[in-house]
Amino acid sequence: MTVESGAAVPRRNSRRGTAFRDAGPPVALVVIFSVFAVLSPQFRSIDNVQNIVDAAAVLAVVTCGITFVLMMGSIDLSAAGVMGASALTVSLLVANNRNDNDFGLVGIAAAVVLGCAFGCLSGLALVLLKVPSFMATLGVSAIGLGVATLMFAGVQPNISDAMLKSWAIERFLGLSYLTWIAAACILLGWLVQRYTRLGRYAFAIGGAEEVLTLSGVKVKPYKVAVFTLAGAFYGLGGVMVTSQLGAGLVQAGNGYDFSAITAAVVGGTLLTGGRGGILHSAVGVVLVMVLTNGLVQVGVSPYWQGGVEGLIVVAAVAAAVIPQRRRNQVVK
Amino acid sequence: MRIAFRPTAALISLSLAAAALAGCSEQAAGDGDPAAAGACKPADVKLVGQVRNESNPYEASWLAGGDAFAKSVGLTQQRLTYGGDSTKQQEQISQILAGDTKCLVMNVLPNGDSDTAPIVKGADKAGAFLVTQWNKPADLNPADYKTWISHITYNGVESGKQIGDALAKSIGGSGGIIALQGVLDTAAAKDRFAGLQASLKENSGVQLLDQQTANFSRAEALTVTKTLLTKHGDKVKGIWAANDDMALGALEALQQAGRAGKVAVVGIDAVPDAVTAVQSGAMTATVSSDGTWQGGIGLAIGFCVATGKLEVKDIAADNRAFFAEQFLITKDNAADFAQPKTNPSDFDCANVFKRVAGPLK
Amino acid sequence: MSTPVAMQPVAEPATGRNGPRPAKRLTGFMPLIALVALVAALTVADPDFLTPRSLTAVARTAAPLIVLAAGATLIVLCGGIDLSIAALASLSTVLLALWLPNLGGMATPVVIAVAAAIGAVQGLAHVLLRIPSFIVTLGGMSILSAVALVVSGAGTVRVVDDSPVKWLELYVGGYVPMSAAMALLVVALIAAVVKATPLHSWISATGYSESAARLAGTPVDLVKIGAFCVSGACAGFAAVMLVSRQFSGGPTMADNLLLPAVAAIVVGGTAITGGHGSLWRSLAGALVVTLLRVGLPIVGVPSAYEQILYGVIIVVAVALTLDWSKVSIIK
Amino acid sequence: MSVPAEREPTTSAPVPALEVRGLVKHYPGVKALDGVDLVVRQHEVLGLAGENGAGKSTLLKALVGLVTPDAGEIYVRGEAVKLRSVVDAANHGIGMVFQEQSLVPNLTAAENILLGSEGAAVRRGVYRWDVMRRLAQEQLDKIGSKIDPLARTDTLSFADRQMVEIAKVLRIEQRSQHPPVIILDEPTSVLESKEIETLFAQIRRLREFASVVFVSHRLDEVLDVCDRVTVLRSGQSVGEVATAGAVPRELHRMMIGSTGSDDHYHENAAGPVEAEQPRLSIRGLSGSSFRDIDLDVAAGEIVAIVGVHGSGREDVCRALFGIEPTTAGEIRMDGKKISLPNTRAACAAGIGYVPAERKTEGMVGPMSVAENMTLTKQKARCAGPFVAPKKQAGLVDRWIDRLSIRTPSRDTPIQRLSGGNQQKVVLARWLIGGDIRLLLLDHPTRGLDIGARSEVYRLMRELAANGVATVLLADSLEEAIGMADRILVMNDGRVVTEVACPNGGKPSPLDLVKEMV
Repeated sequence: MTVESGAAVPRRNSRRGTAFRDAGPPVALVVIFSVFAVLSPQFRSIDNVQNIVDAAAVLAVVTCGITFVLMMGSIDLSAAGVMGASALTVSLLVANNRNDNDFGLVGIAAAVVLGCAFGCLSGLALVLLKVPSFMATLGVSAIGLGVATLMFAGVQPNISDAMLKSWAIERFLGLSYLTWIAAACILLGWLVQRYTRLGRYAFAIGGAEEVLTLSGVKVKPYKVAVFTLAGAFYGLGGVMVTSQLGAGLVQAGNGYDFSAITAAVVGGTLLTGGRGGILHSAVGVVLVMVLTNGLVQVGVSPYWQGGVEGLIVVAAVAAAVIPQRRRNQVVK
Repeated sequence: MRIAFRPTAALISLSLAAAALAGCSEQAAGDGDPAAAGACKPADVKLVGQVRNESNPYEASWLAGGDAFAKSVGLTQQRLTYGGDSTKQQEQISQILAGDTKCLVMNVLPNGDSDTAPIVKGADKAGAFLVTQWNKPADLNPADYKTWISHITYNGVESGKQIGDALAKSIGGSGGIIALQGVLDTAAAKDRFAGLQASLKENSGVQLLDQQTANFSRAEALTVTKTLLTKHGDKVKGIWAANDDMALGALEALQQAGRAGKVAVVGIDAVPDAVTAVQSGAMTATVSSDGTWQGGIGLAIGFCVATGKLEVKDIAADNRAFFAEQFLITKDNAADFAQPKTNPSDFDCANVFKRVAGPLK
Repeated sequence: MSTPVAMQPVAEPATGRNGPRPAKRLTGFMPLIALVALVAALTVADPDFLTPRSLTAVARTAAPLIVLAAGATLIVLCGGIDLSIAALASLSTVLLALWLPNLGGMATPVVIAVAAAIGAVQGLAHVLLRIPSFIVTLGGMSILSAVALVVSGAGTVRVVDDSPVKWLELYVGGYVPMSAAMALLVVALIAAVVKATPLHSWISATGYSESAARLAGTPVDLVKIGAFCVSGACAGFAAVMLVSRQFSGGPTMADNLLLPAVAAIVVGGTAITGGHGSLWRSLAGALVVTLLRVGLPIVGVPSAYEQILYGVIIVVAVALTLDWSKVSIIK
Repeated sequence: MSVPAEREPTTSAPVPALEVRGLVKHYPGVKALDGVDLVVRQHEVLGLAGENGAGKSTLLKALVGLVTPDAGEIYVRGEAVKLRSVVDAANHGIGMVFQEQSLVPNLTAAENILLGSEGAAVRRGVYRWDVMRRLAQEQLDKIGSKIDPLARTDTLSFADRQMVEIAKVLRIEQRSQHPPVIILDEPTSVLESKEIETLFAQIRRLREFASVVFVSHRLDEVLDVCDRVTVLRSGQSVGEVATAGAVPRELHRMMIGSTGSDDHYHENAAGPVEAEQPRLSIRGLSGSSFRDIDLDVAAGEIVAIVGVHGSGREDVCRALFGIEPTTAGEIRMDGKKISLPNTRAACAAGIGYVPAERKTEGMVGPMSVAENMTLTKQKARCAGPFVAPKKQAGLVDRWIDRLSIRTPSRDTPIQRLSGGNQQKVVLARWLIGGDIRLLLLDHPTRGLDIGARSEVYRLMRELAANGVATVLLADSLEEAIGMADRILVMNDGRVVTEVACPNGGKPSPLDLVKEMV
């Protein structure tokens, strides 16, 4: 055995672990994809692959947002509420059957800004009221749903805005516009994470928040900014759901909060923060979508689908974790 | 842990002692006697309408119908929503029943079959007048209770079959279809699917390619439909959805897959968007259920009984649990249903059972 | 590797400044104060709310939530989280409803035992496979829901003869609902056992600093598995209460109690990062959450505003009840 | 203490880089600083010595703006300043390398170096990695470090990270036109001797363009590297010594106020008990980072294991406590074969472990002294399955007394105690059961001052006299030589030699170092 000069043993372990951790989710993705491809001929058809990628669009955007929050070591459950509010906002601002508004892109921007505002609210509750993000975002989610219900006012707003509707329908290179938007979001998220102070500091906050404080960095504004950024992604997610459904639904974001966390975690982002990133999450999103789609394709009973999904998620994380197990490792 | 061990121990022994010594009773002290029917002045009646949420068109119209009725008799309806959360529904009901129940009239949409029994038993114990809708287990009957006046529902088997038949007809009697099921744990979902199966038996040319649940949700229907469309490709000629929300989601999926107009879609509930879609030909058929009427009629029946204009014992057994009238809406008659037509006279005490289509089977 | 910690903010003697005793006491009682304030506010909104019958109904209503939250509190104190409690309770209602006809009165303990075993299995998976509890129980939630759907045939299982569980619907001394008394008893019992045995320091140590606890020879793994086991048993008992109230079991019956239960724990002031907190705090938290869930619509707050108020109040309540001097970093 | 009405020029020499006058800081019940005076001249290395609790850390925190003094003045180059934050201090050219490293592990070295003062490396919130790399490289070049600036910090060795810290602190030059004041708080406490030499070379280089305040509990180091030493005692400056010609004993006397014996090289009070079989006997023990370890420890014997980072000695120690898995070999206690799958088994076998990372692994900070002390041994504090509060209180008080642990009460959170007292609580944890047979001490005196150290040493001796076998991973070679009866030298996961270390026949550190590298 060779000893790397000066490196203590636990550190060596973690270095090896990092490689495993980064390789784990893509390997799992390839394995699961192959298994389904063998089991079902329809699954491996080009159409279906397109379908998987298209279906992943909204989840990818939402996961982009949540990844930044998870990177800081916080958690965000506000996606459902924020998406609902933004879905209603956009559907009432673009051409629709409820009023005479026709603001087009401005309406979409307004919905995204609303998402930012909700994100900002979560962030402020965290840094000013010192409420743990779990509860702060849960509260904001409830507020978002309430605001959405207020705007809903009993009549479903259906959108007739041609541009927004075309996002879900028109295709470029075989993929819907929404998918390209999601790809752009992932790219944007990656750039933010890699090249901006906001992204790097979010990463650093997850690694060692107190060090930032000691280095004279004011952490709080960055925390608020990260939640605001996440809110923007949820806002866009709400718009995208509206485009897909052709109507503004209060329930537009139902289930996206936990799915996005699952996707991010399956992709290798740790809930304790400081690890993972947008690209990890993107892999996680595709993995989750492959799983959902594959189970339908191979004809697993709808009763069992949720269970099989849960099992595979646990197994995927376990497989990723096992190579780096240590006896005195802290697992929360 | 701030509370010391000693008080804890004291507390345990106290509560045990209390349980042993004081004995237990069936009822909370102060529970009133069931109100005598007809004892209420119209102004004393308290109207409560409870549905899942205000964020879908069907249930919003229900509450609006309730409000309209309440206004017509000079009262206001207390609107309760429980967000599709069974436990929250029970909690609200028991809280309402813990208040003044003497002239309480409740028009309730139980979240699922299982939620009906406790609501009924609670209302019965407190003497509140109750009308339930949609969900009820088969062996629980209003006739066995004093203040559970009526249970109203639509014939799910029949609607499922009607739209199944319409779908079969529109695809020319043969070809593959896919089915989108509702929340699996509800009678509505199961009845409607049973109706589809009955229809499939008669239309032997139609083949059920696949069935998945989309939980009555537009968004879920969209993803599931997309996946099923790629799975079965051009074999899919029709989509049977257990409600209109899912049918509308399926329509979007078809549009996104570039197959709009080539696949027939049917749903149930006749929500405004679906009726419009049927009118324009995007959807093949839906079945009417009238939320506005449902919201009003439940309160109306209760109000009539509470104020003594109607005696529970006088209500025909068939009217204690009945299917309400429903219509298959196709392109031909869609225009008639574009606007819900609820006639205030429907809610006159003499007319409240006018829309009975038959006793619950 | 361990993160190099530059300085633990809590380690500074400076924290002594904001720690005069009366203020400390006040933080300890904050959940109770929040509860009283909420009752007062609801009474102002609707004077009818403050009647014995109404309050009794709240207590009865809160019982399953209290029991659920009590069990999960142990896991949170250990630094983990349990997202499967609600799904497990749903499954337990189904099992209880299915087994009541054959097992009669024995069904209750059997179901609680089975739920405890399922909890323990999750604990084992968490401890042995080293998967974060969030993931284990998230997966557990899906799996248990699926099992509940399959076992029940995706439908409600009616309880025809509910006499074996009917005792929970009785009233002690005519006023106190038995379910509420039992919930109180469960909390008191667990709290007393934890307090009176070394478990208290083991659980806190595990929550505050798992590695230090392990290196002190504390049976960290057993404590965690035990916590999951108790949490499972509590979910089972909550299921018994639900069945006695609903006269049936359903595969999704308790699912919506998950977030309220977690909210109850946090509103009570238990640190979600582990270590600091107690079951009594969760009891108060569960009552606050129940009042918000039930009280707001009953006093006539419209549905949309109800959600907004719920969100705001719950955030403010946590801001008030959390003892910041015990928690170094808020994530 | 009142603030001096008027500042008189101290000497005709250039104004001091930093001067502190009559600094006072109260905490409830404690006067941490009681009128401290301190002068740091330009281009000098000033040593700061004092026992734990003498007020060193409060003073340092005041100098970097983490603590606001109640009274007193701080002058930077003759100008009175109020330091409100780390940034404030940095703007005045004062920076500090913290005792426990303050680097973000998941960022690159370059980012850590520039953290909070990225300058041109970040334009409008956008990173320019090439500029960042260049700027960081400049900093690293200044101290002659060869680290890749874009390496992730958690892949660097401890010594390299220390270099990153110093490079980071030097960034404050950018904020101030004047030579900076660099404070190094216990920078050597976790370094091996070779790394310490490198660090000292750096400090001497730093003097060329900065003033340095050097804090260490190792007085020989202080005398080695500093020009002058200021000694603190009970929150006051009690003396100032030029290091040329000073001896540790003199400093030590000033620190504790009387002549204490500075040597921890106590003679072994009782020789090892010659039992028929050794207390601990391991044969052929192998694990991921060590192989074929044979080791015997007799009852009452202290065996030290020395080796550089990566020699595997920590892992051997952790394997003996059931934390690190082993792949081969057997472990016997008093002749009986035992297996150690987890820490519980080790405890049950009468083995105790004092970890090196006291704050994260040794103690549970927010919990009370009593709870920390009784975490392990249940029988001692319980009646049946229940905790007997009176029994526990009596037991804890007895040990607080016996080890003279200074704590307001047994219910005080342990994190409020000083390092030495914390360590004593951690040690007490293993002693209260009365059934301890083997004690594994991983750097038991790390970060402790002389007073606390000698108390720990005395305790070790006492335990040995009572027949407890001890395995010691010492903080320094001197400590190992002084304390141990035998020394094992480990290199590259193997025991390379064993040196007897009897009284009167102690080996020299040089002999050991030869084998270690």
